[in-house]
Order: sequence, then C-alpha cells, then structure tokens
Amino acid sequence: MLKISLSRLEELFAAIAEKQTLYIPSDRADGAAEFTKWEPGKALTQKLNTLRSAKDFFFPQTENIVDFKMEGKNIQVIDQRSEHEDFVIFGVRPCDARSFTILDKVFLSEPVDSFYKNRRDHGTVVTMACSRPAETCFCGTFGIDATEPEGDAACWSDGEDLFIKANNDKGQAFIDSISSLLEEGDTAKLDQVKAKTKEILSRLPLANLSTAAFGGDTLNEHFNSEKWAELSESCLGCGTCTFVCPTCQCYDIKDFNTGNGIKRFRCWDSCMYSDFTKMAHGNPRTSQLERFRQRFMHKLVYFPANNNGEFGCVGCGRCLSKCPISMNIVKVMKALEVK
Amino acid sequence: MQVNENKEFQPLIVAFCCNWCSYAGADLSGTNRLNYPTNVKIIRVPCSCRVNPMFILRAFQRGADGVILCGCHPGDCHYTSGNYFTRRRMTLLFSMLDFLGIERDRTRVEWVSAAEGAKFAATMNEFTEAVRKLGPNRRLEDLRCRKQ
Amino acid sequence: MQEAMIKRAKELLADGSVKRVIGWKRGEFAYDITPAVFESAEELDKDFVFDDFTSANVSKYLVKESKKEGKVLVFLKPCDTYSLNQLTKEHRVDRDNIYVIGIPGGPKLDIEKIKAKGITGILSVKNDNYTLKIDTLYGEETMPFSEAILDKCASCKSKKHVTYDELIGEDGDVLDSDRFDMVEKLENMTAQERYDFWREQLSKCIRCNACRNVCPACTCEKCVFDNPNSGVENKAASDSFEENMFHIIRAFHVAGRCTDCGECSRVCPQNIPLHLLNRKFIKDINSLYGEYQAGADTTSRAPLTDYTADDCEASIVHERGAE
Amino acid sequence: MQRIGVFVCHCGTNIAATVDVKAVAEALGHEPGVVISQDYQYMCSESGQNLVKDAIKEHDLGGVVICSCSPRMHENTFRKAAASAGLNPYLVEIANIREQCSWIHKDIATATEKAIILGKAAIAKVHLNTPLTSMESPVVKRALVIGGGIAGIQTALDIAEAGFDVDIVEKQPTIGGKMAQIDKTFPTLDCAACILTPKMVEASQNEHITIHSFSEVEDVKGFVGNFTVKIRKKARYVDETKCTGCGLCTEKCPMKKVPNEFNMGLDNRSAVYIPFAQAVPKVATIDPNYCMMLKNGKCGVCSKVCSVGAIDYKQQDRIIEEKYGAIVVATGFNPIKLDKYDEFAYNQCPDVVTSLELERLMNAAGPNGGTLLRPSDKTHPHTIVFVQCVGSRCDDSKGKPYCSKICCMYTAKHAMLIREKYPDTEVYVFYIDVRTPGKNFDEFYRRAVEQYNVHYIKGMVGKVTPKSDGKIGVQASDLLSNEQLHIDADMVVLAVAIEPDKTARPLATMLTTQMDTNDFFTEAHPKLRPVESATAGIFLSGACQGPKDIPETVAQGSAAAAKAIGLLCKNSITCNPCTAHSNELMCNGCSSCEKVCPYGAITYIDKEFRMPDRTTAIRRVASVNPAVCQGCGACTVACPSGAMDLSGFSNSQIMAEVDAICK
Amino acid sequence: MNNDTLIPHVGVVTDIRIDTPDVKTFRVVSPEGGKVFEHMPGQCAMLSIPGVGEAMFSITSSPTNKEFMEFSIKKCGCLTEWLHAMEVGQQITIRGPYGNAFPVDTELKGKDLLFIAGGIGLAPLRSVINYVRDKRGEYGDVQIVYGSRSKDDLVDYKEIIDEWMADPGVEVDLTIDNPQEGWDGHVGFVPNYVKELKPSTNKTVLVCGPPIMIKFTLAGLKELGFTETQVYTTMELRMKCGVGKCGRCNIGNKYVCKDGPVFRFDQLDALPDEY
Repeated sequence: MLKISLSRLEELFAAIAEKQTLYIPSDRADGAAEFTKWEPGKALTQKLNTLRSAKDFFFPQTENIVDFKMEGKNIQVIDQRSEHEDFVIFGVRPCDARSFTILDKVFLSEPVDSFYKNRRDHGTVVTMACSRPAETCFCGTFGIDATEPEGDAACWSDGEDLFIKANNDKGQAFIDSISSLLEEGDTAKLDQVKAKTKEILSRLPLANLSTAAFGGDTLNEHFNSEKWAELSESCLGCGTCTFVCPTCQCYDIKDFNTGNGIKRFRCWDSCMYSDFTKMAHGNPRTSQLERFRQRFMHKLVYFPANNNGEFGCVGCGRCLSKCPISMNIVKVMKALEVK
Repeated sequence: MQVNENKEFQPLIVAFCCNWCSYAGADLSGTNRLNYPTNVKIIRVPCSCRVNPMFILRAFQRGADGVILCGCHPGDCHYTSGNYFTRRRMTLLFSMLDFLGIERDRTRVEWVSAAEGAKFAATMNEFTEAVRKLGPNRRLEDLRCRKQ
Repeated sequence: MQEAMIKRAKELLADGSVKRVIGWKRGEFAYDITPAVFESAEELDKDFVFDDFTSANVSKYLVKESKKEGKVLVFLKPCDTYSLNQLTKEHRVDRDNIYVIGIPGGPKLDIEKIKAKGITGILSVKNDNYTLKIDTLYGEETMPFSEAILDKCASCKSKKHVTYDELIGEDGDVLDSDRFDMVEKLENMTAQERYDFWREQLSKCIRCNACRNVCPACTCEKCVFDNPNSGVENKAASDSFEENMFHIIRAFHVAGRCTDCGECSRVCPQNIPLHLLNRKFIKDINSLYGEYQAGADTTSRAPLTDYTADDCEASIVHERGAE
Repeated sequence: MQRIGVFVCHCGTNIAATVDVKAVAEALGHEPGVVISQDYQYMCSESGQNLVKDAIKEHDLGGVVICSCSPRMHENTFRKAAASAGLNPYLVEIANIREQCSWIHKDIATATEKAIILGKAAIAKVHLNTPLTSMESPVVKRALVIGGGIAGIQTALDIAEAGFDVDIVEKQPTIGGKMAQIDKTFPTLDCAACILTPKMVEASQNEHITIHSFSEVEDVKGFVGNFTVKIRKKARYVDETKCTGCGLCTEKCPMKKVPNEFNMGLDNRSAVYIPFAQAVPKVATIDPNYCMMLKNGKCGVCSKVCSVGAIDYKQQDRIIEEKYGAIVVATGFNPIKLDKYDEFAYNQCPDVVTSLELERLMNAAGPNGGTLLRPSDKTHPHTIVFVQCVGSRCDDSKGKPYCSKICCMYTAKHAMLIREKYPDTEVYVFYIDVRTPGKNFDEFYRRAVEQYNVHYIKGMVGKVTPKSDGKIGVQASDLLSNEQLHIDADMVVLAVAIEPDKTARPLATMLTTQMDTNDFFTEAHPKLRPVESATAGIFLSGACQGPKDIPETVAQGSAAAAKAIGLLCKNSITCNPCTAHSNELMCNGCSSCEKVCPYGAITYIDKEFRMPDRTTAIRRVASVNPAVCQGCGACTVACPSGAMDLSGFSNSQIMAEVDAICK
Repeated sequence: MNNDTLIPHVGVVTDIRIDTPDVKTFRVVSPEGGKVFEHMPGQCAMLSIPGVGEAMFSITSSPTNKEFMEFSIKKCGCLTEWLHAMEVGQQITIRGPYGNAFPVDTELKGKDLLFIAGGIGLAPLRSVINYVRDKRGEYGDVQIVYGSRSKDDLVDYKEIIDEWMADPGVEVDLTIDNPQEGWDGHVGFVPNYVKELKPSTNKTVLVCGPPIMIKFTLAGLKELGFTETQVYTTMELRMKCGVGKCGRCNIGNKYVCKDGPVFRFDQLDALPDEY
C-alpha cells in the first residue's frame, strides 16, 4: 500500500492545499477538535473525533437558496448558485464517512438537491481508520468497520507511517495528485494495529448493541410502545443531539428581509423542537413524547423502511456525550428491544 | 460652486424619543431652528421605557451606526417611573454591549425635557460627531443588510 | 448518601406524602446520568443514583411536574434551591405541591475534563480519597479529583439551601467565591480584545438551544426566538450578528433572574462560557444597585423591575476605566 | 397589505422651502401598498383635510400617512378627518417633516432624502397599524379634594355649587390651612379671618360637601372617572358627632404645656384642644403625645367634664373607602426649616422670627393679643430688620432654587402695618429684588416705601448675632451704596422660602402624578393646561403646584373646580386605546409586568386553557385593565416572553420603523 | 447548474375570484403567459410571497386546462391573509408540482366515481372532477356530493350550477349544514347526506374535507358496504420542502408531500395514528 511517513504530514497537507482547499480536524483553543481549513503549521488532532460532525461540508447549518427582489407587484428571482470550489476533507472517521452515504440517500434521491450535490461533487472525502475507539462508540452496530473506512480514499496510521488507499475514482485521482510524495510500504505493522483495534472494538461496552429489534417492519410495534413516555420525560427539547448528529438532515426554509431584498435560506432544524411541525391550523406533534419518538423512529424504523434496511445512525457516539441530560439512541434501543 | 463634495463618513443615527419630553424637545429645537445633522432619524415612542433592547439591536443589525435613547428627566416621567426602568435596563444593556467589545460610544441615553430644544440639538450634534469618529458599525452589523 | 435518599424517598412514597420523586437515573456508563421521575420503590432501587456525576439541576422539571396531581418529591442541591425559589417567585411552580429534600451540593465532576486529559474508553470512575481511579479500555488511569471538578462547582457561591422541607446532611453557608474573576479579567481587556474573545466563543454556537432549554429561568410558554411575530425569531445564526443577538437577548431576559446555577455552560456542546454573560449582569447589578442574589428569597423585587430615584446613569458605562 | 394614501404638506414654505415636497410625494408613491401619494399647500386646512377624506373614500384606503408638522400638532386633526371619512382614526400616522426635518436642516437634497426616509418609516408603521376603538368608562359623580386650605375650600365650594358631591380630606383637625394663620392680606389689608371663616362655614354647611378633618389619604386605586380612595380617619379620641365644641374640656385639661402649632409654637395649648375659635369642624381633639390619660392611663378629666360624653379614649383610626370621579390636590405649602441657616441665629435667638410667626405675633388672636412684642422679653421692638429671600432663589443645596413669590408682598404688608401701628419703629428691609407684579401690588409696595418710609436696602444680610444687651446685631451690605451696614435690631423677621407640604411626594406616588425636583406637582402643560396634572382626572389647586398668593390660589382653586366639573358632567369618558394587552397563550404569569406598571393596571387571573397537546391546564395569566392602562409600555419590555404588547406602538410597528429608517 | 426544485418560478395572478367570505380563487400564469408547469389532478404547488411565507396548496384547476392554473385558498394564517389582500397583476412565486396525484390514469380509469367534499375540501377534487368531465368517455358515472356550512360557503358555486349541474353525465348533490333563506336544497351534514343518498357500492370514492367530516363519511361508507380500498383522500400537513427531505410532513415513513397527499384508506390504516 502507498504510504508517507507521519513526520511528513505537513508536507502532504501543503501539497494537497496547493491544489484545493484542505480541511483537517485540529484542536481549537478550548481543546475540542473541529474541522478547519488547513494552513501551514496546523496539526492533525490526536482526538478520536471532531466535536461537530463533518456534515456541514455538504449540508451547512445555514445556506442561501435564492434571493428575491420585490418591486411593486413584481418579483425577481435571483439564483445565487455557483459551482463550488474543489476541496478535500481529510481525516474523516469511518462513522462520519458512512453518514455521507446516508445523507446521499436523502439529498441525491429524486429530485436531487443541487446545493448538496454541488458540494458533494466538489468534495473529496479522505477517511482515517480508528485505532483508539471510545466507550461511546458503537459504529459496529450499524455494520461499520472502524478499521476499514469508506470514503473516496482511506488512510491508516501504524504509528510511524500514514497508509493511503483509494476507494473509488475520485479517491484515485486524489492519490494521483499527491503520488510524488507517496511510496509503496509494508503493511505488516499496520495489520497488527488493525487487529489490536478490532480486539478493542469487540470489548467496547456497546459492542453487543444490536439492531435486530428494529427496521421497517417494526413500525407499529415500536410506535405504540409504552416506553416512550419514560424515555422522553426528561428530554429538554433542545437540538443538541440533532445538531451534533452526522445523519440528521431535517431543515427549515426561511426568508430574511434585508431591507433591500429577501434572502431565502435553509437552515438545520430539529424534529425535537416544539414548533417543528406547527402550521397555521394545528400541530400534529404537540408533545415532547411525539417529537422524541419521531427522532428515534426515523433513525431506527422509518429510514430503514424507505432505504432497504439501512439505519439512520452511524454510532459515532456524539449524542451520547453531548446530550445535556444524557438521553440517547443507545438508551432508547436498549429500552425498546426488551419486549 | 460645487455642491458639498465632502466624502466624510455619514453615520446613521436612530434616536428613540419619548412622546412627552424628548420628542417635544426635538420639536422645540425645530421650532427654534436649531440645526442638527440629517443623520439623526427619530422614532417616537410613548415613553423611553417602551424601548426594548431588541429594538436597539435591530437598529444596529439593519445598519444604524449609533442609537440614542431620549426620555424625560428622571423624576419627570409622564408615567411617573418609566424612565427609571429605562435607566436600569439601558445601563445594563450598554454595559453588556461594552463587555462584548462593542464600541461604547455607539449607544447613549440622554434626558431631554420638552423645554430643552437646545439641549436636544446639542446632544444630537455631539452624538453624531462621536459616532462619526468611530466609523461604520462593523461589530454589531448584519452583513446581509449591508448596503451595496 | 444515595442509600439515605432512596430510603427517605421510599418512606414518603409509601406513606402517600408524595406521588413522584424527581432524582437522577444511572446510565450506560459511569457518568451519563439522566434526570428522571420515579414512581415506585422498585424504580428507585433499580435506577436511582446520587454520586459525583449527578450535577444536573432538576428544578426546572418542577414547572411541569408540580402542576400534576399529587405532591412531588425533589432532591435539590444548594444551588438548585435558588432556582426553585426563583421559579416560585415567578409563579412558575406550585411550591405547595413540592416536597423539597435538601441534599449536599458538589463539587461534582465534569467528564469532559477527564476526557480532555486524553483519557478515553472510560469504563468506570472511582473517587479514592480525592484521587480519581479511572478504569478504561486502555488500562487504568488516575487524576486528582480537583482537576476534574465542574466549572460551576469550582466557583460555588453557596452551600446553603435557601428553601427545603427537610435536609439530609448538613446545611452550609453562602461562600465567598471568586466567580467574578473571569468577568473582571475580560473587563480589563481592551474592547478589541473583548470583541475578539467573544467572537471566537460565540461563533462556535450551533444554536442547539441547549442553554436555553436547560436554563431554569427560561421557562417562557413561548420563547421569543421561536415566535415568528417577535421580530427576533431565528433558528440558526445566518450571520455573526445573529450569534451575538441570541446570546445578548437571552442574557438580558434572565438578567436579575439568573441564579448563576451554571447549567448553560455545563450543557453547551461547544464549550462556550455562557455563564460569563450572566455573571457580567450579576456583577453589574451587585455593584450598581446593591448586592442581589436571584432566588435567595421569594419576595424581593428583581433589579430590573425596581429602581431608585438616584440610580446611576447609563453613562457610567462610558465613564468606566479601560476602553 | 394595506392600501395606503400619502399626503405631503408644504406648510406654506415652512416645509417646501427646504424639502422638495414633490420629490417626497413621488418617492413615497413607489412604496409597497401606496396607492395615492400627493402634496398640498396646507394639509391641515379644511381643503387639505378634504383631500384626505376624499382619497380615503375614492381609493378605499386602509391607512393614511401625512408628512407634515409634528404629530403633537395635528395628529388629532387628521385622525378626526379620517374618522369622518370612515377610516379608523388610528390608521393614520404622521411623518414629522417640519419640526424634525425642514426646520432644522438647510440643504435641500439631504433634507428631502431624510423626509423620504421619515415618510417610509411612517408607511412601514401604518402597514401594521390596527384599527383601535376607544373604550368608554363611566364617571363616578363625586370629587375628592385633598387639603382643606383656601385652595381646597374654594375648589370644593365651586364643585358643590355645580351640584356634585365633594369630599375634603384635611390632615389637621380643622380646615382653613395657612390662610387661617394669616393676620391681614395684601394689597387690601383686610382681615384674613374675616374673609376665610365664612367660606369655612359655608363649606361645612353645604349639603354636597363632606369634610374629613384629621384624615389622610391612605391609598388611591383606579383611574379617571373611577378612583377608589382609602381615607384614614385618624383617632381624635373625641366623638365628632357628639362634641358640641363648647371648649370646657380644653379649659379643664390639666396638661397645658403643649406648644400651640396654630400660633407657631409661640404659646401653649392644652392636650385636648380646638386649634382656634373658628375651627371647622369645631370639635375637640386629644393630642395623644401629651394626654396623660392616653399616655399612662391617669387623668380622665375631659371625659368627666364633657356633658355629652364625646370623649372616647378607646377610639381607633378608621379607614373608609370612597369612590370618586375626580381628585383635586390642594396640599399647600410650608415654610422651610431653618436648621441650615445658622447665620440668621434663628435657633439661638427667640427674637429672630419667621414671617408666619410675625403674622401670629401681630394677630389679635395670637399669643400677645395683637400687640407686637418681642418673644424674648415681651417689649416693644423699635428696630426691625426684614431679611428677604431666606432660602429662596438659592443656588446652593441649603435652599430652594425658585422664588417663593409671596415674600416681597407680605413683607411690604408687615412693614407697612408695623409703621402704621408703631410709627416709632424703624423698619429695614434687605432685598435682592423686589418683585411686585400683580394688580395693585406695586402701588402697595411704593406706599410702603414712600408713604411709610420703610427702609428698603438692596443687599443681603450676612450675619445676625444676638448681643448680650438683648439687641440683635445685623451685618449687611448695601449693594447700591456699596457699604457695609451694622444695625442693632430688636427683631429680625426672616422671609422664609416656602416649599410643598411633605405629604405631597407620597401622595404623588399614590396618584401617579408627576412632580418636579422641588416636589411641586407638575401641570399637564405649563401654559395650556395649568390646573390639570398629566394623569387624567387629577387636578391641581393652589400652592401644591407652585408658590402662589391668595388671589392666585383662589383663582386656581376655581379653575381646578371648573376642570373637575367638566369631567363630572360627563356620564362616561373615552379612554386612550393605545394600551397594553397580554397574549394569554404566551404569558408566563411571572408578575414582571405588574411590578413595573405605575398604574396597577395589571392583575393576574387563573384561567383554563386548552394546551397544544390537547390537554387542559389552569394557567396564571396577566390581564390588563384598558381603562387604567395609560400606555407607557414599561410592561412590554419587562415581559420576557413578549406576551405583552402595546397597541399603537407594537413591537412589530416600532421594528418596522427601525427597518425602514435603516434601509 | 440544473434547476433546483427549491428555487421557485414567478407566477402572475391574472384573476381573483371571491368564492366565499373566506375563500378566494386565484388564477396564476407564468409572466410569459401560459402555465408555469404541468401537473396531474391532486398534485400541489408551493406558493409564496417572499418575506411573508411559503405554503403548499392543491392545484384546483384541471390539467386539461392549458392556459392557467387555479388555486382556491381559504384565509387561515399569515400567508393566506397576504394572498387574499393581493390584487390582479401581483406576482408570487410558485414551485412544484409536488406529491402524487389521484390515480386518474390507472385505478380510477373506467370507474364510476363518487366525489364527496366538505367546505374548502372541494378544491383538490375540483381538479379531478373537471379532468374527468373533460375526458368523459374514459370514466363511468360521476356523482358529486358537496356540502358546506351555508350556501355562501359553497366554493365554486357558479361553476357547480352553470357547468357541473348542466353536464348530463354528472349528478350533483348539494347540502348545507343549517337551513337558510333562499336555499331549497338539502340541509344536513355531508356524512348523513351520503348515507341518505345510498350510492351504489361499485363506485370509487374520492373524499376531502375537514378531518371530522372524513371520519364520519368513511364510517358511513363502510356502513353502506364500501371497503377502504375503494376510498381515496388527500391530506395536508406542515410542509417546507415539498420533496420529502426537510423531515416534517411524515406519517410513519410516508412523506405527505412526496408519497402523498393522495392516499387510499387502506394505505393510511397501515400508518401510525399521527394525524
């Protein structure tokens, strides 16, 4: 496999950044990792994962859709779209890489969302295999192998070298663009690292979490479960889980009057919010129970029902560590799977 | 003769004036033909205590460079106590804006009675100059609203 | 302590004095504790927990729970009792329908501080004489208890319960805390430095509303930020202005009502020190209008609904030292 | 989207000279919703108003914007015009392009630009205006007069004359006030008692007048036309209904060492007393601070001697509650305390007296039976020095910044009376200015100088020093001859500044009326509404509004009465519809709004609601009494959820103005 | 870049008809003339006044109308109030078509059709009715049962009288809730009227109206011997995107904006009871 010494990462990043914008996960002032634009001197984080997911790259929290100019009775529609610049996201973890596949199913299905597609077409995802999973990790539950990441190209580290492999043409093109820095390397040590990681993965506290009790055909059973009341009773109805989640993609479309025209933008929304489904004459989901249920039913039942059994969760564990009251999909699954 | 070709920065000043004292004071400065800059645009409110901090933020968002709030002198409020509440609210709000690093001189409270037309004009002249010196509001503006 | 609490809760459930108990429920790991309502002795025995991680302020749940039929028992730490008092004062809870057992306060632990040490794969956390013994997937780790204390506990303002129906353990005193140190440090910076500081912090905001939804002072039936007619409704910051606006207005709305419980900063997924905004207001109120502790009582007038004829003028802000 | 008409006024050249009104009309015509935009010479003229009325009908307007002078000037004019054309008057907004634009700016281009922006703001606002309807509120046909001095008495008599019931609340045991203490009145020198006491009797006998003497206002709730007032009837330990005023008790009372406040403490009275012979009501009052029976239970003489059994040692304060349609404040004045004026030796020397004390010293019913004697040794004074402006027109914190107005005239009166009665007495008057505007006032003063040879000296008295020989050394400067003067006087009379009664400030709070920094009540307009307070239904009579002499006081008393009668004549009054209202669905019931409401207009009710999750809940919500609310808006900002809003100045309206201005 | 469904077209309101005190019908064409886009009966479009709001409305004109689209809109919120305040010539934005349609070319083909509508519920059905009338030969009998609160609240009254009733192949049965002067037709609620009319059970039913009416009508139809597979309805939920992505209008795993709004009752029965 092709490799480059970890000591030459800066060189590698410089080479990538020369051709297109490069984003890497790095540590910010408060210690948390986040994807930032690489500049000379910016180092790759040692943290397992970024605090926010990588979905922003393709589905940013807010984005302008279209502008309007109003003049008397007339409306002018101004399409502000333009081709996105090429960019590389380096160091995406296997869970987040899978989230793009899930988002693709939503945004690239007909009618295709051009905003998402524009970014997706111009972005190259370079993933990074995990070697130190945390207790909150449960990607295995959703069939993700943390040692064999998806993405356009995948990377591994054996502590000395960074190994890289293309998963598709886009990945290959990426590797070709930096091939001068790469050399063929022996993967013996890497295989040991992978084996060790696999062993740890098998010992994770959530390693046995199973999706067996869920899926499209369990709709009525789970929808009518009595457990939702207890599970949802302390939910604050905030959007933390939604906004740190790499697969949540609910959005709102809003207009902003700048005084000189209207900007129509879309922004992340959360099905946990009390006014998510509110309309002029009523609200079909008035209680937090219904909204809470919607979020988990969507991930565990509705999504697989509509997508050949694929679940809407990648087990990244962000909601586990970020929920203000520590309620999360794992607790929900464990409660619901008990008949 | 050339029309004023002065390219100096023209700040936008929003002045909230209470109906009973300061708005009347502003009228008086008009009656007495006391000049102050056209930069100042007055919004009439029943009492200074009607001014919600949201209005002040809104003005900055939409492109105001300075916001001044005028009311009756403490003790003279038409509604007895309104301006006392205003005073506390605005003191705390301005202190918070200062804490966030927003320039202090962009905000002001001034008590102007119905008889103080001269004070009104002087205050507006002074405030406009102070804001002009600061330059455009960049720390609390909404880029979407910036005029092209 | 946990045993004593469970025992007392069971007694009160058994004799019918209360119908429900609000406490904390253990989670999957050592630290992921969820506030919960318990309705039976079995539930209490199974899941009730009170330990170094039970930091959540459960007083806000009383807004809903105290209006249900039957009395509710709640375990409140000293800081939480301030929140309850404030809610009582604002008629947001039915105090007569609440039975408060005061329990000792923190310091509680912050799992993020443990993780920040690079400790991961955490399986258990034990407090061994103020040294934390942490069992992880990657072997055992230790760290001093003092280094993992939640920020809000590190600057604890009071160990005194300001309202309770009974106490388990001793009551403490109001403390001299250094909680305004950071505010002061910021005040002493230049405006540009302060601006840069807050821009960096507030630009992290993802508008998840966790701070608002956890805040015991934010119990509005309809928040202005959710109300399309309020003029400030907004769901996500589309511009840095909106990041500022949300936090300014939120801080202003709780000014004089915020008890400084610290939950906003604790729950912020982006580690924004939101409590500094509230503390700035508290500090200003204390210095300009006299010491005031929201929630210390249920009768005093809040600083923003009060005045004196000789209050300072707003220009005091301009006259203050450092620019 | 409203259909809006815009009308731009030239105001002759007042606006048109600096603002290009045609350009303004043209620019505003392009604003959203504007269906007609025109300019006119004088919008406020009848033909201008007709223009508006016709346009409303012709274009089916839902909103009107007038760009003209200040709304304080003609808002009502245009509202009425709109109403007569069938448009709700509150759908009219004024853009002030005269006082706040054309009159203050010189450059036509920028002034025009500003006028357009102001017009746009008004258009933005009017889009969000809602039709408002004024509420009618009934008027209680009864008035309350607070204070029973000459101002209060005059007001009460005039109101009663019109056939309305009126109550007088007087904190002293008798009505009469300061005028009862005065000896003679200027400029006619007739006896004060002779003209006052018949009025007092008239008041007591008028079937429409109820006098609550020895009473104080405890609490005022409500609003114009409908005040509810709690009056504390202080215990006088004498049953008013039984006491005949025979005075036997006052004679027999063994406790006779009580300083007599009616005579300014210059002599004593008994513990049970009637303030003066003509007191109304003529009823005895027991002073609990001195009565031995009340203090330590030993005595009871008055009870024994009272043939009608009117003495009641167990009497308690009583609170009565009455409803009134109008309230007249007539709380009067007092001389200021002289504690801070050591230079005049007032506290050291009994022969340094205030002018009011001099009135008592010269009064036939006074301590000396009308003979002017020095308080110290009861000898005739031969040299008397009057010091003017003691505490008046002060720029330091000791005194008052204002002129007390009456001192010049009463000093001339005193000087003249003394010179007339005791021609051997030399009278010096030290003054800063002598102010004598008023009918026959200057003639009066000139008589004192020319006919009675009173020595008027322009200058200030620097120091007054009591001497061992009983004389009083007066050090002064004569500013005209620029020399220092030393006069050995027998008496010094200080023309002390007057100030509002101390009870006025708390009363103003109860009444939610404004006061100036000197605690004088502020009139609604200094020229046009001089006897009304800014709070509807509260009127001002006499010196509580500012220093006044008797004729002015009486005139104002009658004027206040006329205003009160005007109100009482109405069966109902129209309320300001720009009031606060609470959106019950958003209200938290937190009480923040109630705490900042100066009118007590907000109450809380427990109300059952259908919640969005299809359950019902009882919630505490605020409710605004629109008849009480004056529309200040304090509550709208105090409300954290934004449930409280103000009609006519709603959050969205003001923000729309902000947006339009900042566009 | 390709068109994005979220980016709307401009439409011009060329005619406004006042149907009832709170319902107006707007005729919309593209600024260049002609229809903004083609649709099938039952499909919806997102109408918007930028800065005010955007909402989904069913297209009430028939696809067979080649000149314009029509929307019958009831005043019930901020946006609809603005729409009602519009004047002819006003531009709005429009995007779509969204959702499925009534299966006019498949399941409904050749069938006897029974339309049951209440109030503004006639709006989505009108598109089908006129479509069927224009392709008369392809369908069996057409019966329309329509009711409203009062005579004044009957939407499209003129068209009903002048065109539908005049159409020999169409039976129209009108009813109003309460007796009213000038009304000599049937009085009573729609579900009861349907039962009284006893339509033959070989008809396929299309029903739309307030939820409570639908509920009782369905019960009545079942009493008459209809099965759920014979009855179609159309739904309305909060919609933002119109393309099944924004996440709000789902009932179970079905998105009303994309998988609906037309559902057969047996399909609805399989979904959780969330509406």
